[in-house]
Amino acid sequence: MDDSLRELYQEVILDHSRHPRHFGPLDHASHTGEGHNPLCGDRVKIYLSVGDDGRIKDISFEGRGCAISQASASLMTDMLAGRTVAEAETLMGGFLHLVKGEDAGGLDADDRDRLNVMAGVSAFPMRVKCATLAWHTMKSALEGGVAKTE
Amino acid sequence: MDDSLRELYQEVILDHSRHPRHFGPLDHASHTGEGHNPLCGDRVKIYLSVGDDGRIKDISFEGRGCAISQASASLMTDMLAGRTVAEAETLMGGFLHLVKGEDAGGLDADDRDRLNVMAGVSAFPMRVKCATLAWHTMKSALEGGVAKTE
Amino acid sequence: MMAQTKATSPAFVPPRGDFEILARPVHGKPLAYLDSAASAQKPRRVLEAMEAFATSEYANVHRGVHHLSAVATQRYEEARETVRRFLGARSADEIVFTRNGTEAINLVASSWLAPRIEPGDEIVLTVMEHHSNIVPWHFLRERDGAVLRWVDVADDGSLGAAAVAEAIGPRTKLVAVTHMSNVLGTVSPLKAIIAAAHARGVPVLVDGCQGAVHEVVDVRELDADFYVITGHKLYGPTGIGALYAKMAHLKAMRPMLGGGEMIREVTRDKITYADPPARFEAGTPPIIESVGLAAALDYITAFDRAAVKAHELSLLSYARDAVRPFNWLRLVGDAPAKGAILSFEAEGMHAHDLATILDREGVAVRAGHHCAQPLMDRFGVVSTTRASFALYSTREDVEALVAGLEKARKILG
Amino acid sequence: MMAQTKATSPAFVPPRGDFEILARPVHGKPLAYLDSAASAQKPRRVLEAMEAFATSEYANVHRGVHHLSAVATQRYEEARETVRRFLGARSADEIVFTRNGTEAINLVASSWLAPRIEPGDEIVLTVMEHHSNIVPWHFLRERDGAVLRWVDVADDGSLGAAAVAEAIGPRTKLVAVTHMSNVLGTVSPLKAIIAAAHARGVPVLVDGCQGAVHEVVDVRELDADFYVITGHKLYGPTGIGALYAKMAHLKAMRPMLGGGEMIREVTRDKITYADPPARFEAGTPPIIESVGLAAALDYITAFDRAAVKAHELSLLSYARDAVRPFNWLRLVGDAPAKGAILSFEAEGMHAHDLATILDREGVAVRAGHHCAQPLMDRFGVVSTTRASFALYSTREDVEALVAGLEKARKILG
Ligand SMILES: Cc1ncc(COP(=O)(O)O)c(C=O)c1O
Ligand SMILES: Cc1ncc(COP(=O)(O)O)c(C=O)c1O
Repeated sequence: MDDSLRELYQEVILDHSRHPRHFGPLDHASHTGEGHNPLCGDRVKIYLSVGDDGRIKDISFEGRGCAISQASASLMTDMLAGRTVAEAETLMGGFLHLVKGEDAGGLDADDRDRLNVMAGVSAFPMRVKCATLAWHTMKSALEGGVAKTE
Repeated sequence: MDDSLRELYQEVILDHSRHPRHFGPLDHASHTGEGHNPLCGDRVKIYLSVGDDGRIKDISFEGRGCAISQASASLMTDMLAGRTVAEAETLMGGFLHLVKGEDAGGLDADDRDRLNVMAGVSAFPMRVKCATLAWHTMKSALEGGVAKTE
Repeated sequence: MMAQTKATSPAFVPPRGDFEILARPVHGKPLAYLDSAASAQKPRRVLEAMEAFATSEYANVHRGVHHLSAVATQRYEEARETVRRFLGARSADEIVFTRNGTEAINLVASSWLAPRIEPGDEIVLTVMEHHSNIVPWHFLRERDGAVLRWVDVADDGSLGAAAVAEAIGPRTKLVAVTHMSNVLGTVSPLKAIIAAAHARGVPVLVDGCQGAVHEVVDVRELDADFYVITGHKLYGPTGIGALYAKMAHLKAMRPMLGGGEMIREVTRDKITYADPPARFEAGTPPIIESVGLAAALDYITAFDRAAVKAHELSLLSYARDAVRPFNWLRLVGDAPAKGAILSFEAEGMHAHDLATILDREGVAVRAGHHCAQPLMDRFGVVSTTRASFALYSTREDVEALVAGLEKARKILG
Repeated sequence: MMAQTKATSPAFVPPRGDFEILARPVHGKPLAYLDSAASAQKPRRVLEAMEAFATSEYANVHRGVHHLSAVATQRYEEARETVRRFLGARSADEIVFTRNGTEAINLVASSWLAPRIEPGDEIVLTVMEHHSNIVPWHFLRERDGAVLRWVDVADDGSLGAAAVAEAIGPRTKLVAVTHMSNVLGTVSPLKAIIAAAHARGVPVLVDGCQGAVHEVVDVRELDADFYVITGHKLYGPTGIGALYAKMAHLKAMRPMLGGGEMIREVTRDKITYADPPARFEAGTPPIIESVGLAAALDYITAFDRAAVKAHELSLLSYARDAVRPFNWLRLVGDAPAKGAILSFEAEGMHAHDLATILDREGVAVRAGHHCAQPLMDRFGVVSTTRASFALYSTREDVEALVAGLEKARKILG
């Protein structure tokens, strides 16, 4: 099998997509956002509960979509719980670089390693949007309270 | 000079276009028609006075346009005065064949000779409409009383 | 299954050599281009016709007296005649060139139907329409108060003429129906639909963007009021489509776009319009593309079209048989009257993941909603994977698809 | 005059070899193609770019996951970026591909202006506009009660910014002005016009179908709200044009055509639209043509554009000098700010007769109203004869024209 395919659909990704973490709605979310990829019809909804200290107390997602978009959402929620909003944005910046095959600079080694399972997407330009959907939606949720993005 | 050009712009044509016969409006016209070639903006107006016997008592035209359209209108009015409406239609049929380079069949020799001065148009497909404008206008005048054509 | 490849000598030999692109490997694998329903590849002679025209006969059309302009005008009008012949229209004046099939449908919606819509008037359409045959009617709903009446298809994707007829009511102003679904492959019973609509005095627009590729069309025999084609699916260039409409309809239509070519006279305060088809062709038309489209139609009609269709359908049934053992695969659309399109859902595999894996095997399929969201809703799916066949498709293409599906199942399943 | 031919070594050498068609005789004479304002010929590399794309990278765009679709999408979006760069726009998302320049103007008229027009609102335009920048506004007059306010040009064809500014009133909703007249050659004082309009809060649409061919455009420096180009006059293919619009305007525009690609979501009862530019590109776009247009813009910008312009203007002045002794010839349009277009009336010679005779000498000129009837009325003529110059034009072309005029005078004069 093609190496880039193997990297794209590595076990961690498939596991996230088959058994998504933090799946389902969140009661008492302080922020929600909806994302939609009009090309494939995929959707994701992000729920966030942000404390007064600017820390993400809880985060979850709902949606349907391809393995990449589901795994990305699952991974993201897994990594963001407990972080500050500022940290979330830094992570997102790094992630966006990573999936475009650029250097993820500025992330600490552990975060980089965890995000790195998605790096295989960079060999599949048509799939980058699948990987970033959840992140963009998370960002617009934080910015707009309730937002729509694509 | 190119032979087909010489034939197109032969003396008779230029003379008709410079000194058009039957030019000007007709009082008491029984039929009038207006023709317009949207490609070049040329226009022609045909006046006919048709008697109860179906004979064209008088005919005239007004308009502005290229040498071909003016000469054709002038020649037409010259030839139609005194004819019956049925004869006019036969002449027109022959003329339409002639300018497309087809056999004018069914015309008598004298008419064919007179119309033949316009035959050179057949070598210039883009100019056929110039030659036929007056005739189509005459026809629509006869059919519609007052008509517009192009 | 692989053993069947050389089974019988086919009646129709796919003219692979005419399509250079098909011989180019993708990701190091032979290309199995199974996305012709999205857009067909172009045979060499279409490209050559355009190039020859551009290098020896090109000029703008209609407005010029000089030689090149006369020749270009002649070629453009010959192309119109070629389309007329292809569709069986009465007169070339009933053919309007557009930018694609979508524009042709919009032209009918905005220039013919919009001025005739009173709030509450109805447009009948089917759930299997492409967005291009949905959105223009939604505009009339949004802007003019039209009501959309949707006709369902059966679970196998069949469309019944009776279902369409039933949807037609006293306020129906138009029936808009596809000749062939770009997802299900379903071929509509056009004659019966048109007869039923006409019996109620309702005109019918046929979206032939897919249908005209695979079926022989005769708009007069069908008695279609409007029939739409798009160049790029007919092995022709992008940038061109065409609307056939009965002359009486065209005469009753106001222009949609204003500009050069479509006027009779313009003054500061007044404007009059040219007769059809010029009235609907504002500005410089797709001249080079018209030459390419004519070459494409000549290319298609030079084949025995029944043999082409049989060839395509034989690939469809070859594929259908091959995937039958895959109990994790569900076909979407399996109507008896069906063209060479295979859409399916694969359990546990999202269409995009599947298409990505297939692509690495050189197999080009389409994944998504195929611009047919209402149909996706109807079948309760978000997207499907679609393989579509053309005259150049082969059994090897099908085999690559099937092998790719098995691989994908291993990776994702 | 003929002696001047080899006078000085020109700064710019017309790349005749790139244009095969120019070497083909017409009626046995060398072709002097002086009709580039109607449509330019296409250099070899434009045709090659399209052919290479069609034979190795073609598929439909946007909707596909597979390799060819990804490559085709990339090429299409690269073309958009090339247009952005050519026009100096901020973002490629401000570029909408259309079927030609005419459609681009109609898009602004129907999607931006129409919903903003109250009866009595005014649109300011000049008498030298092409029908494509007149008829769309006439539609708004006919359908929405807009009032057209016409700005005259001076007798030499000059357009004064002050005259435009004066026509702008409290009810003016848009100024529509050509960058360069296709009949007079007049180049409009765009910066002053746009500044004056903006001072009154009025947006400006610039018809750059001619202007962008000969002038370097920077829409940000001009601060144009809308700027329109058409592919075939820019040495590119037919079937494609483009609208530049400020993003704020695009965002405020409803779609004109509905179909595939331009939607976000479609259900049976509801529809939402994609963001610009997709919102305005319904159906399969001119994909192959976009590649050709990008190649054409690359071709143009690879030259020293100032040198090209100087070359074209030197031909204009060469021609002007050569016809000066012909007292039977009257130039129409002789403004100080003028591009390489020579329009004239010849005493006793109708433009069509003249063009026919010139054609037999191999000289291709345009005769007629040039889709500018209000301008014809303004100058009291029915039609003019027009010679227009391009980067491939030569002094020999001018000499053939002049000799042809002398012949025509002998035949008709
Ligand atoms: C000034 C001007 N505007 C607009 C147009 C229309 O361009 P197109 O016919 O390509 O739409 C033309 C060309 O005919 C033109 O010269
Ligand atoms: C059934 C059907 N109708 C209409 C269209 C629209 O054609 P185009 O995108 O060429 O306008 C398509 C193709 O996408 C189609 O498959």
